Amino acid sequence: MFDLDFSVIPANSSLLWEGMKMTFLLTGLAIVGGIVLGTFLALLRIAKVPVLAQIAAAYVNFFRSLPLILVIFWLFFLVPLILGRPVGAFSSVLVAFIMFEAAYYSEIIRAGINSVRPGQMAAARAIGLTYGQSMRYIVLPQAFRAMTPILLTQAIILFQDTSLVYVVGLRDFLVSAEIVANRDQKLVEMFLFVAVVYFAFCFTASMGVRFLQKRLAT
Amino acid sequence: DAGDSPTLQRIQERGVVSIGHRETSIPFSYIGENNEAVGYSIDLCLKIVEAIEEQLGGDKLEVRYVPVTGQTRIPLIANGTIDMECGSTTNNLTRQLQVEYLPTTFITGTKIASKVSSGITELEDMEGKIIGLAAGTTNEKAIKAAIESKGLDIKIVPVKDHSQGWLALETDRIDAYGSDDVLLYGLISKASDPSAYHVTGRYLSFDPYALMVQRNDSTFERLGRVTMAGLMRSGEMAEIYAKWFEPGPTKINMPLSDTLRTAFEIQALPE
Amino acid sequence: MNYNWDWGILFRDPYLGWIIQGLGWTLAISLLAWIIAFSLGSALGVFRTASSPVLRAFATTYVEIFRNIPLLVQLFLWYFVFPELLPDDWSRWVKRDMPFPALTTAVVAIGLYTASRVCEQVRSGIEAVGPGQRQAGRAIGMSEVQVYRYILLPNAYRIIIPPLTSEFLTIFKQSSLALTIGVVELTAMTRQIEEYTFQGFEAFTAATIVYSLVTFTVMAVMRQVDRRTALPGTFSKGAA
Amino acid sequence: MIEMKSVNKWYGKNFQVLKDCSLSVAKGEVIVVCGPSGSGKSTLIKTVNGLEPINSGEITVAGTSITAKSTNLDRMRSKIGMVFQNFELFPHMNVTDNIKLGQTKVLGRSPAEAETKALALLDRVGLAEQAHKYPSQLSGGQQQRVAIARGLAMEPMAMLFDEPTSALDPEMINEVLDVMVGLAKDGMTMMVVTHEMGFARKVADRVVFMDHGEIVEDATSQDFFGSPRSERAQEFLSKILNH
Amino acid sequence: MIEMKSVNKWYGKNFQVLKDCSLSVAKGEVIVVCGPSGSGKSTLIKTVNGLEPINSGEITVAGTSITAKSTNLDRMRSKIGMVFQNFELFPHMNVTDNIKLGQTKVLGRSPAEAETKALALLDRVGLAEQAHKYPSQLSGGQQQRVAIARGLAMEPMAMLFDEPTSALDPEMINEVLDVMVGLAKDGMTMMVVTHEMGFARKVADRVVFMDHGEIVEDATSQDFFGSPRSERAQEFLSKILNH
Ligand SMILES: Nc1ncnc2c1ncn2[C@@H]1O[C@H](COP(=O)(O)OP(=O)(O)OP(=O)(O)O)[C@@H](O)[C@H]1O
Ligand SMILES: Nc1ncnc2c1ncn2[C@@H]1O[C@H](COP(=O)(O)OP(=O)(O)OP(=O)(O)O)[C@@H](O)[C@H]1O
Ligand SMILES: [Mg+2]
Ligand SMILES: [Mg+2]
Repeated sequence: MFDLDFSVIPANSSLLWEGMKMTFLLTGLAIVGGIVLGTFLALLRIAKVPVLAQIAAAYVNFFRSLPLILVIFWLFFLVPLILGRPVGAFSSVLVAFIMFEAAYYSEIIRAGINSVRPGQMAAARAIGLTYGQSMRYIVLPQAFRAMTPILLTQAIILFQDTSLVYVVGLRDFLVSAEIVANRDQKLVEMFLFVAVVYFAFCFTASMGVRFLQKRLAT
Repeated sequence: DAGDSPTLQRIQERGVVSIGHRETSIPFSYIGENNEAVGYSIDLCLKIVEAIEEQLGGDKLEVRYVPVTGQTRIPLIANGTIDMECGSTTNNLTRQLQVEYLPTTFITGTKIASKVSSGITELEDMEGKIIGLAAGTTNEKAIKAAIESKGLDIKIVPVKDHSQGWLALETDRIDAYGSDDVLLYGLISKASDPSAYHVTGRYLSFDPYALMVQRNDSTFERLGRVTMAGLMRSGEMAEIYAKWFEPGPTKINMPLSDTLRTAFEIQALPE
Repeated sequence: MNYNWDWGILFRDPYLGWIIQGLGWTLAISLLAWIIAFSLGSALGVFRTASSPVLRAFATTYVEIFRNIPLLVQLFLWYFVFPELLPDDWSRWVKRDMPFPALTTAVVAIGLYTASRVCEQVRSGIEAVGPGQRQAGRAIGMSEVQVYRYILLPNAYRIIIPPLTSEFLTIFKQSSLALTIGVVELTAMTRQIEEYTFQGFEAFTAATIVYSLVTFTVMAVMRQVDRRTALPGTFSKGAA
Repeated sequence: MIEMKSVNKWYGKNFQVLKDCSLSVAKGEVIVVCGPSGSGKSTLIKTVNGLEPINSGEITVAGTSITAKSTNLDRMRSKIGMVFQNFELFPHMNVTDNIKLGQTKVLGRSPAEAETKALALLDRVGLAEQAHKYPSQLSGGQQQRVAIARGLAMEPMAMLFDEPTSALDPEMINEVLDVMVGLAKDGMTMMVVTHEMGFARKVADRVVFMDHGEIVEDATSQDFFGSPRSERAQEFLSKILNH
Repeated sequence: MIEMKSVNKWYGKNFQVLKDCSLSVAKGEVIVVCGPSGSGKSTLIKTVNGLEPINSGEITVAGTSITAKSTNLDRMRSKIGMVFQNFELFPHMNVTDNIKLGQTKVLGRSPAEAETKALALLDRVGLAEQAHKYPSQLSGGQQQRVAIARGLAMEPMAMLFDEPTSALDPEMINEVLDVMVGLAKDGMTMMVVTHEMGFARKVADRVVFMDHGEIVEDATSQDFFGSPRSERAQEFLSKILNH
């Protein structure tokens, strides 16, 4: 058994807190960006815009076929080359997360749009709303409502996935914890701590999801 | 002035020097108590930064620290995100296809660490036992070669990094852990009971550490060499060494070895 | 960019062999973990929808614990912490004598983690089949077990082929985390190539291509499965 | 055959779906249950074979208590056929297999025997030619007739119907009602939730009217459609017969 | 008011849903369309406001072609009300907002003006008190009446109904039919797909019978329910009137 010494946690609280802020910032921005881009991709596919729909489908399948870590890696090295100047790890990682998550979000949103009965679109068109208005006022609000639980579940996955930013040297919560763990040889303590913290956050969120699900069901 | 050096031109343009550092290479390059990069290699790099400032006309340059990993250090040097890598990278010929190395700043070699109680002192004592090696390191290459050439029956367990290797040793998953001796001393110094472990045996390989800079930039490379030679000549090198190793803030105690002293003397080229 | 490209490295000895070997380990982890995830996840999915409150609570607790801790952390805990909680003999066996300790741990850890996600898919599939089917089965006198066996599960699996495919692909991609406890699978192999040769871009390109190829193959196969298993007169959903 | 005594059932704490319902159906009798939407008709009929548990009261079918703990409910259910509003055929099996499943898995008949029986029943409901189709390839009326055959295959003592025609297109209602009329004529004990008053008039021995979980009226078919009856039933009848 | 000339429509290459359908509805006329399931009734009625595009033929409403490319279809649709089988109220908006949406977004009325109109219409369909409820809190019959009010809010030249009562519980059918009868009496031009023959008898000027995508019969209501008519229509009527 181990002699556990949890004093490393308060001793390194500022580093860990910085990491936690990074985790939340990345998760938040990636969710917003991913949903915006994902909705756009989903709409291209639903509306069957010729060629664009196929490009959107190819995009989604491509990104879903890659491990996130490789996407982060590639964008980190390629974005500066494409732009011809360094963009900083944070920006490149954010772009990677948004592009990657958008592929997943677009599938969720597409399913959400499809779950809205076609009659709703017909009814909206029948009172003279344009296709765009019908999407905006009728179909999308319902799709998002139906999809909220799954969108949140995906957000929890994303929250856990942010630790992959270690490949580009960013420090999220998990990476910070590993730095502390390695520096002070306190691996067991830190991993237990990380497990508890993630569990607390994710469990709270998933309770929230369930609460929402119940509310939305009525 | 920057002359024909792309690195210097880049630095001049932005007024920023980017230093690539490791996060847990103790005591060469790691995140210190105040959450900033510190270490022996970092101090050396800061000397080079001073030389760059002088070369470019004396204006103070901003130093930007970019964390790197084993996977990112080469691509980041190649695409110019960092101007030099200040870590604990072994200089070898294959790697010289991708980067240029400045003079050797430290010499270590592969050894094994084990529990004192295990009675292991050399690789040959490990017949039928298990050794842990960090995947992809030069130590792994060296020990595998030694095992093969002697025809030993030793099981190899790959580990992700040194701290996990050490944890595997502490929990008896492995009987010995092989790595650069300096890292092994560092690991022992952090153990809950340092007296229970020892580093033993002969060197199974020699690993000279050096700072890395971009290829095809002889002007900048020369600036680095001149700086390092100057440090060695003036004895400043030994002082910086003492600051980190005799014993350093990380409790490592490794007085300057004769081999390294000789290396400093040889590399202290005259003006 | 100041980089010495050498694509030949990927086809040179021993590196080509490493990539193939790495892919082999990756597939082995994925498939073995999938067997655990699928069977345990299915059982848990049944529990979550069963009439017994005890079974439901058990499955719910399992899901909440396993999916709310990052896999990376779980792997570490299984590998380094779990054996220390066992009696000495067992601990020693788990750490040293059991075949392929790291691989086995990775398979179990990834399998148990993914089971929590498979469980949720199976549950949603069963719920999608609808309460009417359950009642119809009970009404002709079948027991609860028979209703699951002959009616709910065969229909639920058909419905969830696409999301299950995604889960399998997630396992395939997440198997790379096994490298954190020293399993030298595909990603670890490419890193090793990079450490030995410093030809990182080539190595990562190889990994990217191999991962995509496998994924696209699985997607294509599953689309066929989905089509084959689709019931006459209904539409298949198109895998993944 | 079916006896319900003071049956009470709550959903949650505050909502009582069934209020002190008592009812008895003799062997060979056909009972129609009607009433406004949400009045508890489906719940009532599902308590008869234990698909919905009750909170108090007693239900016996052919002398066996449905509510006693010692009763093997699965066994009992196999002796009571049930037909649902939405057919609930098993979508992954063809028509014959739908009818065979209960016979082989519950009654333990051999596949061959079950097949013979299935084909005979399909013939009886006029669907001999659809034996190898899947439910989704049939019209609603055909599906409901298969569902009836599936129930009959278990050789039940009684059949329960929960709005068997309300999910059907108007042209298909009669083909299902015709099968049910045939069953009634053959002496099957039946309890039918339906709004088809033509059917009730033609074959029901008694009509039970429910409202807000109560059995408001339980009368012979003649009496029910004749003059004296409760206000609520009157109002309901006027609504559904008016057009 | 509504003119259809030789309308043809295919789904895919092989399946023709509408076969050379011609029909005209005069201003103020009420037309009932009936026929077996799958005969193309819904498709036919949806072509009138362009919800279903056609392959050949011509459709004009109040002199404006629906099929011409130059027509602003959205504009035209706002002038033709439509009521669906499943109500299709917007579930995320309350009843008033459902009725206001088209008025504000399409007709550009001010929210206050739209609100006044909405409340007036709710009053007309007998639902003044439900103005702030959400669709899911209403019974089917109430929802369908809101849907009618939503259509009327656009002050349409004509109203299309696609089986407006077939998803309703029997007791609620009349409350919807009553509203529709009121509309007809007020002189609204209406095209109604329905199987409610009582309604057809009472208010339809003409009855159109479809089968397999063809308009088999187009007769005055008296003639249709009187003696001479096609065999197919006869058979259909016997099926749906028999019980
Ligand atoms: N599982 C449940 N939980 C809570 N309330 C329920 C549940 N099932 C039914 N109810 C409620 O019980 C009441 C009676 O339901 P039931 O289905 O028996 O009515 P019904 O007379 O069959 O109506 P319908 O004609 O619409 O089928 C309704 O108000 C319904 O909302
Ligand atoms: N989008 C579509 N693609 C292919 N076939 C379709 C489509 N929509 C409808 N059909 C087919 O066209 C035929 C006519 O459909 P329609 O909905 O117009 O019939 P209907 O007379 O309204 O029937 P019901 O009484 O069942 O509503 C049916 O056979 C239907 O299966
Ligand atoms: Mg009911
Ligand atoms: Mg229709």
